[in-house]
Amino acid sequence: MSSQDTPVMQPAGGKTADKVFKGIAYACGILILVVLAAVFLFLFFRAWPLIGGDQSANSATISSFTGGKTNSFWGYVLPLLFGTVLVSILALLIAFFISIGIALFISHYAPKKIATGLSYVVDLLAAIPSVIYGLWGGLILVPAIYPFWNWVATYLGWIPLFAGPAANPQRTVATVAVVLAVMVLPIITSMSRDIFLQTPTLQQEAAYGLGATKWEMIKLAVIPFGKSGIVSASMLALGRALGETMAVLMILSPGLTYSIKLLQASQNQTIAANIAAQYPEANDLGVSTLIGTGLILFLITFVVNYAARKITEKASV
Amino acid sequence: MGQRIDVNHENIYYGDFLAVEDVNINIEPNKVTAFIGPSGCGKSTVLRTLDRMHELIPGAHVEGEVLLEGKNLYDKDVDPVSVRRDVGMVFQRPNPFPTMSIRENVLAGVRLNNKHLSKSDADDLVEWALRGANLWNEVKDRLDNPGIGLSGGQQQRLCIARAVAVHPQVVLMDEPCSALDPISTLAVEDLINELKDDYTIVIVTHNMQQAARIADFTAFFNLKAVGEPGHLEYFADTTTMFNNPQNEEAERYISGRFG
Amino acid sequence: MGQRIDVNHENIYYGDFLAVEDVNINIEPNKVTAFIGPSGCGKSTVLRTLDRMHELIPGAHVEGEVLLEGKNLYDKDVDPVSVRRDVGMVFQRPNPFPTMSIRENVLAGVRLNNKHLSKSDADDLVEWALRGANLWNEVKDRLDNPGIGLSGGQQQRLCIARAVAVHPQVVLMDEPCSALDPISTLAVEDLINELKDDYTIVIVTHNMQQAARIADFTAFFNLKAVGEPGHLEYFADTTTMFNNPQNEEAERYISGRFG
Amino acid sequence: MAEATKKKNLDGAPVIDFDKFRPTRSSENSRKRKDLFMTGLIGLAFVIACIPLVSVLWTTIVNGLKRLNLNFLSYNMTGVVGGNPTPSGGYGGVVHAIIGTLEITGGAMVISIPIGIMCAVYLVEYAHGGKLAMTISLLVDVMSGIPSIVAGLFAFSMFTIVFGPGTINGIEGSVALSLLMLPTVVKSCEEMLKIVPNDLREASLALGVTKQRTITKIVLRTALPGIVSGCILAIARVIGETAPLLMTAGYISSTNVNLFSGQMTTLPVFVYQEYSKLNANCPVHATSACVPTIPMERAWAAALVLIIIVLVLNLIGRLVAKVFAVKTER
Amino acid sequence: ACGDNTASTSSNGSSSSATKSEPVSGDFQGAGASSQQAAVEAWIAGFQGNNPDAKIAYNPSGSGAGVSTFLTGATAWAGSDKALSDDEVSQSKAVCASGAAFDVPVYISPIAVVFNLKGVSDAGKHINMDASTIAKIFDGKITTWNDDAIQSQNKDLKLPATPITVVHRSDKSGTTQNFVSYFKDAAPNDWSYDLSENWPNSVGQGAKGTSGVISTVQQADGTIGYADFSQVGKLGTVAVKVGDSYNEISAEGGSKVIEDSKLDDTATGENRVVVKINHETEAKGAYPIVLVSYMIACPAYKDAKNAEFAKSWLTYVTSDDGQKAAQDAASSAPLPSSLTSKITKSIEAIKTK
Ligand SMILES: Nc1ncnc2c1ncn2[C@@H]1O[C@H](COP(=O)(O)OP(=O)(O)OP(=O)(O)O)[C@@H](O)[C@H]1O
Ligand SMILES: Nc1ncnc2c1ncn2[C@@H]1O[C@H](COP(=O)(O)OP(=O)(O)OP(=O)(O)O)[C@@H](O)[C@H]1O
Ligand SMILES: [Mg+2]
Ligand SMILES: [Mg+2]
Ligand SMILES: O=P([O-])([O-])[O-]
Repeated sequence: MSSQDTPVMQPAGGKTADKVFKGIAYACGILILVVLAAVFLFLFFRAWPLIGGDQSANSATISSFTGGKTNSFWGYVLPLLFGTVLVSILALLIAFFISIGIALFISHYAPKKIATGLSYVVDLLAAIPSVIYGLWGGLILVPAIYPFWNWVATYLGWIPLFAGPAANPQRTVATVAVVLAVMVLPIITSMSRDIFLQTPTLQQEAAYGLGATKWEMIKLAVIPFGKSGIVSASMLALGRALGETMAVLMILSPGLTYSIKLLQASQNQTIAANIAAQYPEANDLGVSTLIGTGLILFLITFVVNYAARKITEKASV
Repeated sequence: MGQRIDVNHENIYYGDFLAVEDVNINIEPNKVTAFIGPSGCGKSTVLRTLDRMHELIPGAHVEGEVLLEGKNLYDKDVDPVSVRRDVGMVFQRPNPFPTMSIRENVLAGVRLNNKHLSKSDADDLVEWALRGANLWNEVKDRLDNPGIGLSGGQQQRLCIARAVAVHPQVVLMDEPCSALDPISTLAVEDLINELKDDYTIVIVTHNMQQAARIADFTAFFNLKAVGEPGHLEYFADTTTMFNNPQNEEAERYISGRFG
Repeated sequence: MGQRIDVNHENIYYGDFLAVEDVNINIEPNKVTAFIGPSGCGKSTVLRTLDRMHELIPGAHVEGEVLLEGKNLYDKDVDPVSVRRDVGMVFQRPNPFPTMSIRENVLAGVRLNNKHLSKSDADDLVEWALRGANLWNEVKDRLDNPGIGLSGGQQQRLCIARAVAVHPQVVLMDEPCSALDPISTLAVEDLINELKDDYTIVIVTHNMQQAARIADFTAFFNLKAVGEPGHLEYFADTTTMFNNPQNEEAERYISGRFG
Repeated sequence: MAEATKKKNLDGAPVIDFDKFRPTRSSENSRKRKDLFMTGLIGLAFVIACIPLVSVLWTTIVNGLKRLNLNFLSYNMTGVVGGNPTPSGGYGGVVHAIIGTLEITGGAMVISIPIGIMCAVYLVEYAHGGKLAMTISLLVDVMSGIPSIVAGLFAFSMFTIVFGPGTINGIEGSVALSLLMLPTVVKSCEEMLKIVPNDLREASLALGVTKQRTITKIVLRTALPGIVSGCILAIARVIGETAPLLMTAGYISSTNVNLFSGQMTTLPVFVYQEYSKLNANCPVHATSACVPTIPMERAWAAALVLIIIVLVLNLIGRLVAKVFAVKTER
Repeated sequence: ACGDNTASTSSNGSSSSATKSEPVSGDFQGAGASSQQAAVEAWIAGFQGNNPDAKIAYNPSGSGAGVSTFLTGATAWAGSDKALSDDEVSQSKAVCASGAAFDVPVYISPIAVVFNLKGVSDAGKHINMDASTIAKIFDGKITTWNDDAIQSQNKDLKLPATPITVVHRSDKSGTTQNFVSYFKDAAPNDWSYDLSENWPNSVGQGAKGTSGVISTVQQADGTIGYADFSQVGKLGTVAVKVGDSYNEISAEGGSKVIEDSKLDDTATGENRVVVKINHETEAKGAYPIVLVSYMIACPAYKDAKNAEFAKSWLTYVTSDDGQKAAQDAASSAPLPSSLTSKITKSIEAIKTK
């Protein structure tokens, strides 16, 4: 065919489109920064009366929130923070090993057909709304789990965490942690499953080729490969647990202490559930106070995620 | 028709790292020029500066001149996108677009540039390119099947067809056969031999027999030590290079040959 | 010392697909046996049945016998884990464990059985294996660097060191040099030559010159057509295979050689 | 064979007594036991997890099926008084909540998916790990941990500050949800773009195709199935949000199709409100058609509808992903 | 709109004597107390019977949120479990066309003290208690069911030694405030806490919303809590000591207390009808623990339509028809006749045109 003697390097079309597209991409990248700043600023703005407003009115508001137990903002928010972290960490602890187990089960143990089905179920479960977990936790799990926790309190009560007597009904931190664990389990499972499935066959065969058993292969090839993925999955899970509202609201009997008695009622409360519980009846200043606690929650999740991300970065280098 | 390339005093960097130093080479039109040399000496790097693919790597840049028919590719007013249209490239691993059929793969270069082709023009172009790539007979009945479904050798020829379909003047190939089995390799080598009537061809290869078989000129790159920049050690026509090299390093490298 | 392997009437399946049919072959101890043949004929597949790696692919299974010094690997009472310890394997692409240091890579296999290796035992073993793999001098000063930081050829030799460190009787290699440059290839070939004093070696290669250079026996696999099962077409000592093959297909394949 | 004489490799190598490393029976057994034990443990993890998961689904299905019928799906809650049946013979329904859910999540998608995809494009295709990009991708990670209630407070604060106090409408809910979706979309798109082999970009660029067209026609096209399923996961994450919508979108018993004005009910909010009602009153003179437990029954039925919507979305997503599945090598 | 259940005009249309005015039409919004929700639903249905073109939405977002929203002018009226504060009254001047907002009681509902005790509540029996006993229980001073203080008031019951689990609201709630205000008045010595919508101590367990309290009480033996009368279901209820007798919970009992109560003269502002519940009433058959919930409206609106609507709406709600509808839907107590004239006067004061 003819070689049409095109002039060398005539300018190509599409340069403007190229520039515009690049500009949009950049703008969207920057937008992330803007949005985060906006979240902070709007919350801060609404919470401003806490700092810049009439302090005696603030004290009165907080005192009305706590039934007079405290009238300082920190006295109010710190126990909430403690409760939030306590519940989330417990949930993560419960969910972590089970999730990794299921992920391995799906990726390396179950026959392919079953594994596909299981993955699908797990993905679906990740999407079950928290309000449904709240219903289920409050109405089904609470009465069902009492005998178990009662047993724990009876025989393991010497561990301060399990100090009895177990509250009946079990609207306690322990039960909430179980529900939250169920809620975050699909997150960790599906993310680590995806990572495990991506483990290079070459690595796995290298391990098998040395005479490793299946579990040894997993330790040699799969886990090291998936480590940073697992950390970031757990981080996401922790984030979700920290901010979970409805399930906690609908199950937990709250309290404002620094107690770690997991099996007793009215010990701790989480920030998110507290906001949801107080918001409907709050007046303007009350809303500011709650938004103030929300700002703290925001900063905390920010710090946790930031730290976790740094850990992941270090691990993956 | 192929065009000539002249490289003058070219230094190639990855960020601050000088990967290849002071390359001077004249690549003749409508000939096959092979680049050989030990691993890491910069063959691929030099090749990729010939169609400005090199600068796609963040931080990478080039000093010196690369003249395509006398016009410096690295002049300010030159659009790299159009350079790449004039200088096609085929890669080590066959890389047809997985979302596209065989036919669409061949047309990709034209279509993606938003050129509208009539159905009959497109059909003609597909047939012409696939015939040119020695693939027409094998695939003519399944042009609408995905390109990824072909065998490795067929995929590589499909990539060559895709490259020639945009009518380049020069075709660069970076170890096009290293992922192929011997039979497919033969097919691709035959094809290269035929292509040089229409194009200037530059090919990187690890396989000296391959260079000996298909190249008109051979450039031997070398590097003093790992971490040092690579350089063009010796450039000659292929017969001289393999039978009577006037360069000790080249001789040593070639006589250490095997395979 | 190496052990012999006898394969009798082996059929190999991927699910319902019969990939390789009726293989009978006797692999001599302390010799290098090369598998050659066109792509897809089942070389890798057969190789992987020799240490029961094949069955790791879901649905894959084997019929027939593979006798290691007379003992059928596929007997009910045989634990595939211990088979794989006695029969080591080296893969096409080097695959050191990315999170481990060079040292830990070498020890990975041994650690499985010896949780508490004394430091001196471990040091000795690492040195022995790395020397055996011709790598000691290059890496002895940086045993604690990650194995993944080595060059391709070094990585492949590291994998060989890792395989021999568990002291297998047989070492299987699936195109161990195909991802390597010529110089690294030479180093690995030298190494194979030395290893056969201690091990029985089976190697798959695309490169007939390589087979000719290093193998004592060569098995030529073939396949009638794509989709048909592959089979062992011809098995002979290497000299016969390359100089005077008594099999037409083998002759055609080998004389179509190049490279 | 006299080893040392022949092998140059092993000159100077320590002599190893390999018998020392031979596996002993006990070590073999303990390895086998450990393997078995771990297999058991992993299986057990699975069984343990199944109990609550099955229980949740089972409870919802059994309780939900009782009131899930066409009437429930085609009426809203206007004119529903106590436990009494409506003129149509039903006990109210969720059509308004389904519409609200679809519109509000739709709004969130429209906001966050284009931004998310373009942000991922920026991170993967343009930024090349520069400082700004590192910061952005870090902040995206951080953002994915924003609690939903904070997102609700944010949207509430923003709308009340910008559009005046008391503003409550569907789009406000969409904004809250899009804040939650955005990081998920960015992250999954980023992953998907990253696994598009660089070969393909180079192949396209080498054909003289501009970067923009390479990205839209090759990279995004190749990553499409992954992006679609990523976006579906993101939707699934937000479609069940309750708390932020209570603050931002409000609650109404009639159908509101205008996303930009007036309150909107979504399914999760509906579930929660019905749960809050718990029982309806049946006056002494009421007929047997009056059902005092109707609010809880509606709550479960709506929960089931919600789960079904999520399921169908998932199915659609998977189907799309399958139909357009792109096989890239290895 | 789409999916509406067409209101049944027949049920409430029979006696439309009270409202002869022109039917109102348009979209109207209200928000506030969740306690009123069931009643409001019934009122909306009834009101639409006479005003088929009026579209009314009520968001049970909570009293606080309802009042805040009302004070921004976004809603035509607010429902609230407590009367406006002075502050709120003055803020409302900015929203109302003239004058300040006022509140009228619309919904009176007895608060039940519910319990779950094997052998007692499941046998359908009541337990008698006086204010001080209830206060002590809810303050954690009495911890078992067979405590003398309880047993002595229930001679005919054999009470078990089951420990008492108190269940209270965990969210801010008007129910809580009304409940504890009963202690403050009737057993001041046994209840030292400030009046608040939040539960003041950490005795027992908290649960979200009335529904949470009820389901918690149902879940275990030995629980006791408080909840709106309409939600009692099969749980046992405490008969409260009034004068010398123990009165079971009933709607009429609730009305009687209000009848026997005075207006709160500390509530400043025109047209306001704020009840100061007389928890120490000795009226025969009275049940002293009640929640009084208000509707808040402006005397004059910037939007004439809203004014027309508010007047007509409040008139209907406080009419006999309206109160009857609420009784059916939420088993509330009817407004006592002692209040109706004041309420009517306040509503009449809304300026239309
Ligand atoms: N993306 C990159 N970033 C930084 N350095 C690079 C990059 N690619 C190549 N180099 C370096 O540039 C030098 C030349 O590499 P190049 O790939 O051109 O060698 P080559 O001759 O093609 O080798 P091979 O035969 O293995 O393909 C090497 O030192 C290499 O490490
Ligand atoms: N995992 C697998 N599942 C199904 N079929 C497979 C699988 N691996 C290989 N096959 C099929 O088995 C046959 C033999 O393949 P094998 O990889 O053993 O050939 P080979 O001779 O090693 O080829 P090559 O030289 O390309 O490595 C081929 O038809 C191949 O398609
Ligand atoms: Mg190269
Ligand atoms: Mg193979
Ligand atoms: O109506 P409540 O304030 O008790 O929720």
